[in-house]
Amino acid sequence: MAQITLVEAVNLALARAMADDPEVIVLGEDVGRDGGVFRATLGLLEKFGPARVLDTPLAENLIAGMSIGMAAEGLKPVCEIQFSGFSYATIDQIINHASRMRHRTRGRLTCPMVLRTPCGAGIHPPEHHSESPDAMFAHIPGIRVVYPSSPRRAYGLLLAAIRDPDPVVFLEPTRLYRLFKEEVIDDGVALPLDSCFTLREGTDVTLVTWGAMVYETLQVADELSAQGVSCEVIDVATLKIMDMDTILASVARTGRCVIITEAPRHCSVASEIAASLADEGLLTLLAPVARVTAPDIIVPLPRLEQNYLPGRAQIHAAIRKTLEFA
Amino acid sequence: MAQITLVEAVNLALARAMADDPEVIVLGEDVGRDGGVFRATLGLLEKFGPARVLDTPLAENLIAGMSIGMAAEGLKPVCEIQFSGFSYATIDQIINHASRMRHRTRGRLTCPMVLRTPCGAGIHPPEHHSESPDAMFAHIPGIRVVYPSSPRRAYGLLLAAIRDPDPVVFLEPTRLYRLFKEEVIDDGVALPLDSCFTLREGTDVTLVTWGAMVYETLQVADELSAQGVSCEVIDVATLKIMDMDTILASVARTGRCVIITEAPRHCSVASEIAASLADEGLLTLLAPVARVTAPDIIVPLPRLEQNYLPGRAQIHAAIRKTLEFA
Amino acid sequence: MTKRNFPTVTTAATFQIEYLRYLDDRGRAVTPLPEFAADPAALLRFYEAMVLMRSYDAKAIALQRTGQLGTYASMLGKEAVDAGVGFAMQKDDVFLCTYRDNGIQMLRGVTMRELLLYWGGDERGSDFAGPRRDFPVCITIASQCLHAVGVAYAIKLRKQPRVAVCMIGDGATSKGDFYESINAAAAWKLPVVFFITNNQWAISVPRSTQSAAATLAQKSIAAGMPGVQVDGNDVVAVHQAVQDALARARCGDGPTLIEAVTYRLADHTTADDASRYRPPEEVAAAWKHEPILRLRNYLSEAGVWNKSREEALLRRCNTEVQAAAQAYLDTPPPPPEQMFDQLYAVAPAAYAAQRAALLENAQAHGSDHAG
Amino acid sequence: MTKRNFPTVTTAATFQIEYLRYLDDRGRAVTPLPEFAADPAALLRFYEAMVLMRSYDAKAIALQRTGQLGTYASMLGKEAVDAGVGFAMQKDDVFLCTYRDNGIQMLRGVTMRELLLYWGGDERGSDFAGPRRDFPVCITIASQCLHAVGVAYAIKLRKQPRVAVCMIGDGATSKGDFYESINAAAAWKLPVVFFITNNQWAISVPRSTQSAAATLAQKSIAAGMPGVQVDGNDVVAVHQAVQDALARARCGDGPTLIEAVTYRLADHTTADDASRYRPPEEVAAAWKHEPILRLRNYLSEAGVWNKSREEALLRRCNTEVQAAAQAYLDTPPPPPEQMFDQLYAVAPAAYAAQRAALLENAQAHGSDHAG
Ligand SMILES: Cc1ncc(C[n+]2csc(CCOP(=O)(O)OP(=O)(O)O)c2C)c(N)n1
Ligand SMILES: Cc1ncc(C[n+]2csc(CCOP(=O)(O)OP(=O)(O)O)c2C)c(N)n1
Ligand SMILES: [Mg+2]
Ligand SMILES: [Mg+2]
Repeated sequence: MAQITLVEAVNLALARAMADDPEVIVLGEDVGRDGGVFRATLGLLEKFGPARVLDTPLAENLIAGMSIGMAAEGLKPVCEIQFSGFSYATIDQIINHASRMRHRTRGRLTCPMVLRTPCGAGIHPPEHHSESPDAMFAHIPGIRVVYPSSPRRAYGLLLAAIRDPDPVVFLEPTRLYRLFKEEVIDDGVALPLDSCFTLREGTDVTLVTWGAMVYETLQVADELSAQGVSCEVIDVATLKIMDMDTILASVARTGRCVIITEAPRHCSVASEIAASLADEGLLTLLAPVARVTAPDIIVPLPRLEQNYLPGRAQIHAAIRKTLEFA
Repeated sequence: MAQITLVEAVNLALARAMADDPEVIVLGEDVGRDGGVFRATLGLLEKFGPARVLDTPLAENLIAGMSIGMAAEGLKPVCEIQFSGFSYATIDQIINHASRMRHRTRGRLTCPMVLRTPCGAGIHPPEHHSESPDAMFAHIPGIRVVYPSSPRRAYGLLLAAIRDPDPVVFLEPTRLYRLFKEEVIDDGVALPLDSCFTLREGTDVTLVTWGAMVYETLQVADELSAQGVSCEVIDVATLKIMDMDTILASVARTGRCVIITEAPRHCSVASEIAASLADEGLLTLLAPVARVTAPDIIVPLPRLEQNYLPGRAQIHAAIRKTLEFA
Repeated sequence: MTKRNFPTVTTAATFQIEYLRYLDDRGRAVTPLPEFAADPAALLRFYEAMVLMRSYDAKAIALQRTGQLGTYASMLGKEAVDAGVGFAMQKDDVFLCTYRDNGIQMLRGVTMRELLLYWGGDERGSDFAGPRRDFPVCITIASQCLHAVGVAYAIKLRKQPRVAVCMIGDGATSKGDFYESINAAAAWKLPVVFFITNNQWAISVPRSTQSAAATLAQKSIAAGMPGVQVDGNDVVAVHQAVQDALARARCGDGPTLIEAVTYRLADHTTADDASRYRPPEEVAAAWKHEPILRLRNYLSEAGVWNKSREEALLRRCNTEVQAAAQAYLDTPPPPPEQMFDQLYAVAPAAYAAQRAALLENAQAHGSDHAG
Repeated sequence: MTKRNFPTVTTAATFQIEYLRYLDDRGRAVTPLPEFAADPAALLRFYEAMVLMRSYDAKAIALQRTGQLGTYASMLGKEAVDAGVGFAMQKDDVFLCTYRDNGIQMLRGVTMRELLLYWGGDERGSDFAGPRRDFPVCITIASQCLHAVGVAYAIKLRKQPRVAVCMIGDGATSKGDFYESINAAAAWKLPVVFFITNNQWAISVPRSTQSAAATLAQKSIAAGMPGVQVDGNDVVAVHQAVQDALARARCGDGPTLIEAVTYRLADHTTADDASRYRPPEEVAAAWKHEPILRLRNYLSEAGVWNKSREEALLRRCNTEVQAAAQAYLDTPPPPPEQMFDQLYAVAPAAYAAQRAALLENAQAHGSDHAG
């Protein structure tokens, strides 16, 4: 029962899925000998051989498209897109084919694939390495979008994603890859998709978040708890198909909600949650629904990165404002 | 002063922009001799020659990417993507390059391009010809997304988009291309971007919509007016950068809001508007914010299309429910 | 590329693209026919299939013109491609097609009723009973090439003697998907055949606008795979090239690119009017090369075909096609709930309300939007 | 492709890819040098530039290792490419580069301070003062090829005597963007040169995994454009090939594809550890072909170079590089408001609140997120 990082948990889940099911194939750029630029696929080539762990030519559209072909033939491809800034080139295949293979053939052909990609800002990398495309993927009908925020959830949700008979985009918070460790039991037990995780119960305000921002949100909840403020913290985890019921039920109890994401605000997943609250949760709201998001601008290069990403101060400020609302 | 259709208005604006400015270039598949599959570029080849009206090889990624190159050299490319279902292949170039050329070079190079594409369902076409990618584009920082809903607005907004020094994605409602005519004066006068158009003033409920659904929304407003219900109808028109002030001001007066879009609901532009109301407009709301949208499913082939697209009945029902809310 | 002629300029590689043809425009063998066609009677099934395709095609257009079918893409003029490919494939090969390859689908066991259902706007047309692992018609140009790579990879991984066959048009050769696919397929030596139906037009855009390449077959050189150009109106050449390519693929020798040169005798689709952009003389000239007359001439000359057999065939085709059309027209529309129930393996609880609202509205109002 | 040998198989097209090299590994001319290099002294500026590049490269890595620079991609081993290309281009040509082409950027007038600013995570590094129409470094592999097509189209439309030069790596040749671009550029006969630096590796993926093509230069055949392979460690060959291609482009003869065969002597970037995936012997062997020693040997042999000149050069380079590094380090960070103010031509009123909030927070708290 080891303490491992999030990226190690991803690696563990991949190894477990490949050992359990010979149809699981890992493919992508540098996933073989190199073990992936983040080492998420470390050791898989050695364990499962080059036919099941394949370095592809450098082409994201190819990686997504050939995964669809593999999946239609009954394999379970788990492809890696090296950084989410390069995942935009897969959207065409995901929306025009992966998402609708089952629907357009009335279930004759299906698409049990997983597209994994590191996601989000905060690691001071070059351009295009800090993108947050979660809302763009979450808008696509017919797929699932999963975004774990801890080693344990990464392990359990990735297993669930791989076993799911439909396509899943699996976003991994780069910033959390090695930020902290957690005990993960390699028991092959998946966690449920389409479900929020309530990480902390509270009565004063509901904090809704996912991905790397879960980290700061929990910190803030801790800090506020010392000041006597009781925060409920919900990790959305599956951004599509979203478990809005848990969020609505929480806000029905607390009456206040702050949604935290590091993606740009306009048409974001945060907007979706706030919109549902404005409809189905309106009567329970005691204060405006606050969104703490990145601004609607381009992720800057590292020298300004710290000014771009929302941090604890913004979360604190939003909670304070929400709580002070009479 | 002719009565013309929306697609004729697009054509008129293109001809006017090309006549006014020799840097304006039209490119795309079948835009030359054929005049575009919807005839939006009819006659331009004859008037402006093959160097400025160019049929490209069949490659949407190329069309978007080369437009960026042209724009960086100071041309004003207006490219056509034949159907918005093929525009997904341009997202990579739009988000990774068009949107940030100015920002990443601190204004040294810019990207004054327009990407036009017919959009939306309702014309009983083959697969992939009925897509509504408005939310995906609207999420992208650094660009504008414009979606006219009448011949006059198509003319004025397209001129504005072409003259704008930054990239604009210009979505054209296929279903309205020839549905009705309007008087359009070819005076070269642009309409303002980043502004809603209040098409009808009213006091009981604010109906917010854009694109083809403006048509049904206005019809419903007419019908309800006969029943003594006064609807304010707002055409958002520019989905990014959005004029939320006009919407907030309207809802501040009516207290009720129904948002109507034909795109799938999850993380849609409708969600963005509802989210802003849940924050900045909460105190003015007398009823939950209703979204009338397509469901979160794949656009079906024509035989079920009529069951997919939201229509007047759904708008009526949503308004009724909103008004009945006490 | 240089005009100088230094001895330093050595040759790194040389390449050659071959052209294959057996029957000329008038149906005369310009060379001994290959083994499969040594007996002229062996070509009768090709001929009959091609005539049936043309009947089906005419009926589909008629249905569209009378408002009983959606937009339809005619295969007029490419029947030799369809018969040549269709008869070469094995049942458990995997076929990935465009909207213009209905003829091959027919030979693979997709019924004409199913094809018409698809064109009639019903997804169930892609849930065909015959070749269950074949892909549905691909509308987004060239994107199926990538799927073919994945299919072929799965086949190779499982060491099966199957081959993926992927059809595209001349226009499709401009798209990155195509190049990424042939490049990857050759790098992995996958069992796949890429088949370009070069019908000279991509809607209104002529072949010359797509590429400066002298042949489309030579695009194979970029991938390091064999490529060949064939007369696409000569069913013998098409069939031979595909047989060769399939054999290569099946014995582990990897992919092949075939370019078949033919002509789109019809409008692009029923939504198109080709007279807007191409001269009638060009079309008239192209009719002289069309594949069916050519084969009929050969068979008649060989003594295995005559007028009465022709008439009987046409009657048979007509009956079959009419029956399929009627069966199509008699098919009730799909239940609207399939839009939800076939989206995911298990219909998500989170969408129950959306589903209920859609069904209720479908019953109460049906369509009331304009257009 | 067929094993049979029917007379029907005629040849549709033949192609040839040439290989260019003047100086061998030891710097001996294997053939008379071309005109520009007839006088050995003419090669001195190439040599000096290459040595400066290597100094700059070493400094950048040192800065990164000491936490004073972000992730950096070394150009070690490709100095002949950079000098060969950089000296061939005209000032008003347009350069579209990858992250590994800093050497060419230097020759085009981008200062080392600006380059370091970019690698240091500051967009102002791409607002360089020299070649104002050159593109910023392109990170998303091969996507700049499409921009080069657009740039070249604009140049051709305006009938200017300029050329776009687009650099890519061997890995980039697998991406659709590359093929779409060369195909379109040839179809329109555009003034553009595509230059592949084949350094054998794309991070950990070897050239052989990218493609079964015997050469990368032959990918030009798919587009119907001339292609040539050169010894990428021989600055004379690189320069000659680029000069030829530029001349062709400038006089309206269209695009060229050049493949320069070299080797990535360093890790992929400072974030990479190449010893994980490639054997030290391979790297050691590659050092025997490296471009700088080869050229020094030639120049020494020709009597235009010696030890004291070498030492003086190294001193000069060191001074220049140190000064540039200091100027970089002395540059205060960009004002945060540029994130908003440089997003659109006019900062949108709708974002005023977001902008104010960001600036307020930047002042009050700075970074307080983890990682
Ligand atoms: C990606 C994409 N872009 C554009 C279209 C619209 N479109 C449909 S068919 C066609 C031309 C295809 O030409 P070609 O590949 O030669 O096939 P053909 O129709 O001649 O059989 C175009 C542009 C499409 N279906 N998909
Ligand atoms: C579209 C895209 N995919 C993936 C990456 C990540 N990546 C950066 S460099 C690189 C390898 C590039 O290899 P090559 O083209 O040979 O250039 P080299 O680094 O060898 O100069 C990869 C995969 C990227 N930057 N862009
Ligand atoms: Mg064609
Ligand atoms: Mg390389």
